[in-house]
This record gives sequence, C-alpha cells and structure tokens, in this order.
Amino acid sequence: MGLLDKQFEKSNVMVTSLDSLLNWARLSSLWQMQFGLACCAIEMMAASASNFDMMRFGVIPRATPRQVDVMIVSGTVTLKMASRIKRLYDQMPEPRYVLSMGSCANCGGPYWEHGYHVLKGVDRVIPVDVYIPGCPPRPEALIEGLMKLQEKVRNESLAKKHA
Amino acid sequence: MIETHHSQPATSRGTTLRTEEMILNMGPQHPSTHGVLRLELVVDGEIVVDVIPHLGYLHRCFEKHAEQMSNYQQVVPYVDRMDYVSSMGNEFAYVVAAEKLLKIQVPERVDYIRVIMAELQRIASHQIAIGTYGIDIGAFTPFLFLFRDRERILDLFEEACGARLLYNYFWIGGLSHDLPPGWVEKAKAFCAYLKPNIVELNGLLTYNKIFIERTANVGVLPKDVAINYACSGPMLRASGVNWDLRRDDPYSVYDKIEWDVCVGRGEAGTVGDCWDRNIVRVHEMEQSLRIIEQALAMLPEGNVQAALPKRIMPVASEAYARTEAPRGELGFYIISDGTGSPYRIKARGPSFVNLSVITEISRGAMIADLVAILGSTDIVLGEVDR
Amino acid sequence: MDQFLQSIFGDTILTHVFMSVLPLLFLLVCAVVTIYVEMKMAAHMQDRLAYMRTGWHGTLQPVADILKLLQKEDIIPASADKFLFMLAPYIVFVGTYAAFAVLPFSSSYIGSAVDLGLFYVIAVSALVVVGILMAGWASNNKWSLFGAIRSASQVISYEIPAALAVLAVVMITGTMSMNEITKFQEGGIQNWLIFGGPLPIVHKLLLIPVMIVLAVVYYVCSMAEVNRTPFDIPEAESELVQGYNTEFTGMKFAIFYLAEYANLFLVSAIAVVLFFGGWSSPFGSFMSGPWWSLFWFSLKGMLFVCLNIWLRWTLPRLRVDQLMYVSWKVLVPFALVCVVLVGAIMVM
Amino acid sequence: MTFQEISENLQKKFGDAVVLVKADAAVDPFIVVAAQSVCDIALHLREDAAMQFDYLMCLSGVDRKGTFEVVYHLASMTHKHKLVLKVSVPADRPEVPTVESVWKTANWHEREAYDLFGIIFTGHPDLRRILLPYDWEGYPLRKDYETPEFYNGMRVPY
Repeated sequence: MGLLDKQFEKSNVMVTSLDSLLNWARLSSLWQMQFGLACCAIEMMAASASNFDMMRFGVIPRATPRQVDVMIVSGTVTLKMASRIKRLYDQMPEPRYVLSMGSCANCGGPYWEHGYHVLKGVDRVIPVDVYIPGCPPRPEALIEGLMKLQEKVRNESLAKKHA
Repeated sequence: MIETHHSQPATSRGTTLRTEEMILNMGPQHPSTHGVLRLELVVDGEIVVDVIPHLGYLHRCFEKHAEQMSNYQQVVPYVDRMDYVSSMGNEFAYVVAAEKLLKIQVPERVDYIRVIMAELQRIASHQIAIGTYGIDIGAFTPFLFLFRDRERILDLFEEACGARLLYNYFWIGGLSHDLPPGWVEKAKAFCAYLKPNIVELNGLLTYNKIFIERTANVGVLPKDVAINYACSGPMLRASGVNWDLRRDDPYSVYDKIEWDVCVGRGEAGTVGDCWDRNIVRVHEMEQSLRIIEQALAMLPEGNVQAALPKRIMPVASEAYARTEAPRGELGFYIISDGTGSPYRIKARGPSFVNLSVITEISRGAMIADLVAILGSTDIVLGEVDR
Repeated sequence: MDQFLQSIFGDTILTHVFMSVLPLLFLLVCAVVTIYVEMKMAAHMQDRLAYMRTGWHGTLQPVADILKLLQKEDIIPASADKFLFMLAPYIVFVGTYAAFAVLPFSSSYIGSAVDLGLFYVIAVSALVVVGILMAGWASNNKWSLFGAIRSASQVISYEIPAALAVLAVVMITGTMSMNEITKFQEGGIQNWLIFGGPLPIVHKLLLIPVMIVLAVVYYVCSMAEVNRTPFDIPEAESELVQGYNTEFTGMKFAIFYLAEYANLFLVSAIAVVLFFGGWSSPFGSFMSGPWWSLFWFSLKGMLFVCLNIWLRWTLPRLRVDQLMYVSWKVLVPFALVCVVLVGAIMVM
Repeated sequence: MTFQEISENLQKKFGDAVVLVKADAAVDPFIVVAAQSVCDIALHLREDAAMQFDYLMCLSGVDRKGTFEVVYHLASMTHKHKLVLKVSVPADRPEVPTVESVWKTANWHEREAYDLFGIIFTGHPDLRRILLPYDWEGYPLRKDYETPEFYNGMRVPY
C-alpha cells in the first residue's frame, strides 16, 4: 500500500484518474528482489532469462531490498532463514508485494510432514499477495502469478474503502 | 598484472600503524552467494583476512525424510531436490547405490539412457555454473546466452519425462518412461547446435582478457590440499589431479564409452586457479557432447521397466556408491534394516565438501577475488545444506 | 538565444530562469531516453525484448519507473546520518546539472558561455564524487561504504588522465570555452580534432595518431568516471550489492538513477566536444544551423552512449587494483606522452 | 590391496583395537575399530605406502538405537581401493576422537554428525552446529527425536 493509499475520504474523478495513472506506474514497474532460496530460484532465473524474459513486464531484478517492489519467495523457507526473510521484507519500502513461488513457500511442499527445520509456508512470517502453485512452478506459471499481482495492483485506490 | 596474494594479511605486517579489521556479513541474501550461504568476512580494507562460512539456511532435512519414507522409491523426489541444478545426476547416484544394495542388474537400454540424461544434465548444470560465474565477474550477457541454450536441454528432458527441473525419471531398476519417438534425433540435433555455441562462449567469456585477469592466479587450490579436503569434480581436476569416477571407479556403461578427462593445466596462470576451474567445466561440456553422441549411436532396444522390482525389500545391509555428478563425487550411503523403509541414508554432496575448502583458499584475497573464488567452486546450497 | 529570450521576456529574472531550466529539461530527457536505450539495447544483444507492455515497445517504461519510485516510501535507516543521507542525492544531481550548464547544445544555445568551460566541467563533475562519498558514509552500511571509497579512489585516479587529454585539446585550440572549441572544429568532418583539426596538413598528419590515442584515453576515463562496466566497481552488483546507493529508496534513488544516466550523456557529450566537432555538422555548412546543430550534438552524444552500453553488456568487471593499474600505469603515461607530443607539434 | 590384506595389516599393527572384521557382509565388507584408537588407525591407513587412503569420501553418523556408529568411507587415489571403517560408541557417552588432523575434510562432516546426532568429536578444533541454528535444541536424526512445537515463536509442525 502506498503512502497516499486510503487517504482520501471519497472517490471522485480526480482520484480515480490519478489512481489509474499511479497504479499503471506501479504495476508496470514491479522491480523484483534478486534473491533465490532453492529450486524455484532456478526457474525464476529461467523466467528472467532470454526465453521467458520477465523484463517485458517491467520486472527488473535489484539486489537491495530498499529498491524493490515485489519479493518473490522462491523456494523452501527454513526456520533459520525465516527471520532473515522477515527482515528483508521489513527493509522493503511500501508499497510492497510478496509472491510466494512454489509449494514450499506456500505450505511447506514436500517437506510439510517431516521437515523439522522447514517453515510450513512463508505466510507464517510475512503477508503474501499471490501464491503460485507448483514444484517448481514453470516460468509461465510465475509470469501468470505476476499478472495476477498486476491485476491486484490495478484495483488499488487512493480512496478509503467503504464497507 | 599486480599480484594480490599476500601470504600474510596486511595487518600483521605493520607494527607502527595498525588499522582496524572490519567484520563484514555477506549473505544469506547477497547477489553472489548463489543462494542462501552466509559468509562472515574479516576484512582489512579490501583484503579478506578470514572467512567463516555459516550454512544451513536451506537445511531441508533430506536425511530425515529419507528415513521416514515407506519405501526406497519414494526417496527419489527428495533426491531430486538436493542439487536442484542437476537432478538427473542426483537420481543417478541414488539409483546406483540402491541397485548396489538390492543387487539389481538393469537392462542395457536403461543404462545408456541414464548416461545420456546424466550427461545432458551435466551440460545444463555447467551452463548455469559458467553463466552465474560470468555474473560474479561482472559479465551478464554470457549468462543469458547459456540459459537460452539450456532451455533446449530442458525441452529434451520435458519431452522424455514431463518435467523441466525435477524429474523423478530414474527409478530403482529402470526408468519412469521410455524415450518418446523422435527423441534421439532431437538429441543429435541438439549436440550439433551446441558445439558452435561453446566456441562463441569461449570468445565472449573464457578467453576475454579481463576475465583472465580476474580469474587467473586467484584462489589457487594446490593438489595435496584438494585431496586432503576431499574436493571432487571440476574443483579437483582443475588442481591437476587426473581423477574422474566415470573412468576410475566406473559405474553404468561409462567403461564402454570413450572420452577424455579434462584436467587443469594452468594455461592462464597457476594450476588450480579459478580460471582452470572454469575451463575444466567448459571442456567437460564438450566431452559430454562426445559421450552423448556415442551413447545415442550405441543405444540398444529393450524394455526400460523390465528390471523394476515388484517389492523393494533389501536384506539388512549397507552400501555406499559414488558417482561423478556435475559438481563432483556424489555418494549415497544407504543402510537397510531389512524392512521396506530405509534405516538411514546419508548423502555425501560434492558442494558441501568443496565449500569447506573456501576458507583455506581465500585468505589474503580481495573481496572481488572472494566472489570469484566462491563462484568457481560452483556450489548449490540445496546440496550443501540438504 | 540570450537576445531572443530577452526580446520576449525583457531583461527580467524570467529570462535567466528559462535559460537555466533548459539544461535541466535536456538532462531529464537525456536520462530517460538513455535508460530506455540501455535496457532495449542490452536486451537485443541478449536475445530478449525487454520492455514491451508500456506504450509502443515499452517506450513509456522509464516514465513508469520514475512515477513508481515517486510513490515509494522514503526510508532513512535508523542509524544513518540523516542530514548527509538526505543531502547526498541532491549533491550528485547538482554536480551533474551544473555541468550541463556549460554544454554547447547548439550553435545558438549554451546555458552559460563560460570562458573556462572545460575547467568548470572538470571541477563541478568532481562534486558527484562528494555526493557519492556522502551517500556511502551516511548510509551506515558497510557495503555502501566500500562502494563510496572505491568510487572516490577511482574518480581521483581517472580524472588525471582525463584532464591530461583535455589539456592536449586546450593546447591545440588555445581556449577553454566549450563553444570556442566547437567553433574551432567547424567546417566538416576533416576539421574535427580527432582528425587533427583545421591545421596545416603536416601538423594534421602528425596529430591524427596522437589525437586518436587521446580520444581513447579520454573515453576510457569517462567510462570510469560514470562507474560503468568494466569500471563499475563502486556499485559492482555481485560484490557490493548496489554499492553506495544500497540504502536509498524511492525518490532519492530515482535521483541517483537519473543522475547516473545524465552523467553518462555528459561525459559522452564532452568527448564529442573535445574530439568530434561538438554540434558542428560533419558536412561543413550542409545541414547546419541551430536546430541541425542540436540534432548533431544529440546524435553524436547518443552514439557514444550506445558505444558505452555495448561495452558494458559485453565486458566483465575489473578488480580494484587492476583498475588502479590501468589508470596509473597505462593511461597516465600514454596521456603524458601525448601531451608532450602535442606540444612539440604545435611548436613546430 | 584386498580387504583381506588390509584387515590383516590392521590386526597385526593394532591388535585388540580392531574389534570386528566383517568380510562376509551382504554388500560392502567393513572393519569395526575401537573408538579411542581411531585417529592412530586413520593416520596409519593414510601413511602406509601399501594402503595410502588419502581420500575420505564420507563420514556418517548412524543411530543404532543404544549405540552410535561413525562410519568412515575411505578411498585411495593411488591404489584405487576402498575401505569402510566403523566406530561404535554407547549412546550415553557418544565420544569419538576427531580425525580432522588426518583428513581436513572430516572437519565439516564431523560437525554435521555432531549437529544431527550429538556425537562429540573430542579434539575437534571447532565443534559447533553446522546446519541447524546455533540455538537449536536436540539432535534431529536420533531415532527418538521429537520435533519441537515452536522454534523462536514460529510453529514448526504443519
């Protein structure tokens, strides 16, 4: 959520057109955190490489959490790593989004039962926007997840939500 | 260019003007730690005085899972996920160990297909290794060129078993599927496609003047240290040790195929430097193509599932088998207690062992060199931490 | 241009404001175009497409990027030196912007026709390093500090050969005004300083090899000054995460980002002025005039930017000590010898 | 050298320290030696010109319910022969001398065995946990290990 998000009482023409401009900027420039955890990271690399080229959608990998918009949790989160992921998430500036890539990050995946050192789902430490199933998800699936996230961003508004 | 290897860290030389050492934390999230490795560096300016690796950020309890499975076949998917860059290589090692335990002789067609797959996987794995190494040194473009070629291999795998990355293709006593019609021709076409691209890669990266300056004479791993630390694979061979398990401890049908073991010769600098480790991988890709071409030509007919055991129930015994995975000696130590479920499986991952030498070879190097050294060891954290 | 504006606005403050905003406008457009060109060019070198979704072939992508960065939360790390941290991006930007003031964009427009234009550019662009050093120090991040220190040492070493190359040009033209240097080279491609300038034929033939060496020296130095591969060690991604700008978010980072690309154009533009005839047309009086000269200036500048991009996406990165080696043991001696040679030729 | 010759050599040199020679094992034959002399035996195996076991392939801990085993898989690069060496210690006092001074590679392997089984390698220069966090409790690969409910406030079971 951006700084201005939900700051306006009522929605009007100004707000909605500003909304669509700002949302367009946000969704077409989702810079991604360049870090991989496990197997899914290889598919994430493949998705950024020539054949799938996520940069078509404006996704650029950045090395520092300070300059990214979306964190792709690509792989198994262990208990040792969980606190680091939390910290990385905290270092990201708002508006920030999290893509949970692959079964391990979603729910523990194949390690759900006996993985004494595996966190059963990254959503236990940070909020997740989009879950991508698969072990590992194909690059196409990652791009699909990214477009779902873009859809989500497109519907954000500066106006307060009225129940 | 300038020699940067000081046998002594700079701080211990001066007595009058003492500078303070800085502790620098590299990782677990750092662009060049190839995953979630954490290195604690003690640095004196740009010079690395000490490296303390902290592992385990991807410890996924492989050995526990292996014990908890209700039969030996169920371990294969977990084996896949150990070294996720070379799943076929892992499966190969595991099924060789399990077949040794169960005393199963697989049909010849299975062996040849396994060799073809393992060598394709070796190429794919080395492509990632060299590509990410290029990124470590600062060249981004070779990485994308290599990934483009790697997709061709993944297409071949996908056609054979339906998965891009983690295959579950090798079963104990056979394979999950036979090769689909037309696959052999596609594999041959791929071999022809890749050869000129390796030449292009050499022009772009391997023999680039800056690349040589950055990697030659850096992180020299002497022969005896390499053996004492039980390094294996390209890491060991680059140090001038002529040792390849495919030849020296043959398994499957490697003894029927002709190829050369690539050894580091110190062309650009000292034997066992980072450049040697890289060039060994490049040459191994060429040799793997040779193996694939021979195996494709010799591929016999047969039923790939003929030797699949009905029930996997070994007698109480134990077996250790090792194979030459892309990163080196991958061994599985399987203990059976006579039931259908494994009593204990220990995986000896080459990355784990190769990484242990990093402290030894990076003292006195610069931070940029450390990145080069770490990249040249080509670790996969899934296998280091298991 | 001055007179033209004065005829519209009179001799008011407005004239001066307008005159000073023009370089800013040019800078922003340059930066945005350069960002786009870099990404697209890199992508096409790598069998990719890059930006495709924002406008035609993603032409609006830099706009989206900047607009997005504007919306980001502004984080100042708790342990950072807040004042320096906030100031650093602006210092970097001011350094770049101030240097744009003396660039002769066209035969009839120059932000400020200072007599000591070249001297001024060298002095002012050193301000960028101060900003970078401040950024690295203030972040209280060890990686940033490394980046900042590397950057400072790098720029200090590379300004020397660059200044020597500039000195040689000044010796030939006898002026430090960038506009005068360009005017010196007017009259077609054969009069460009890389081809010896409008001098007698013997001098010219002797000068050509020297000038080519000097141009190469200057260009290599300029790549180092803007921290581009193979000299990108201050922000070496695989070593120092993002170098000095690791801790900067949102708009502060956007300013660094814009300044970096504006700087890239700046050093290319100076190379154009020094060796490639500035805004003068390569065909003598054909296709010349204020608008044509603006076109030639931008075109030549962008060509050198593209050359830079090409090198960046092809070459690996040097190590710190090798970088110093290249500067002090290769470029400085070459530049010194060239300066002496130029002096000898001019005395002849 | 064959397994027979190696075991005879060891028995001659170390006598009672060689506890068991299992030449008729189903797959790999192995030798069990006494824990306190494992380092000397290891050094002898490496240094003896006829054996030269210069390569420690693998070092594994095994929980045999009541005793712990440490298994050394050795190979020689010059003679191309292999050997399986075992040490068995009681579960209430799992202490094995380190072979780190003989093969450097044992350093991390032993740390791993300590981490996952709690086997203490006496004389080890740096016996810390390697894979699990330093504040982890228990040794997960022991057969009687219970997965904790929480670690640092994070729920461990699914």
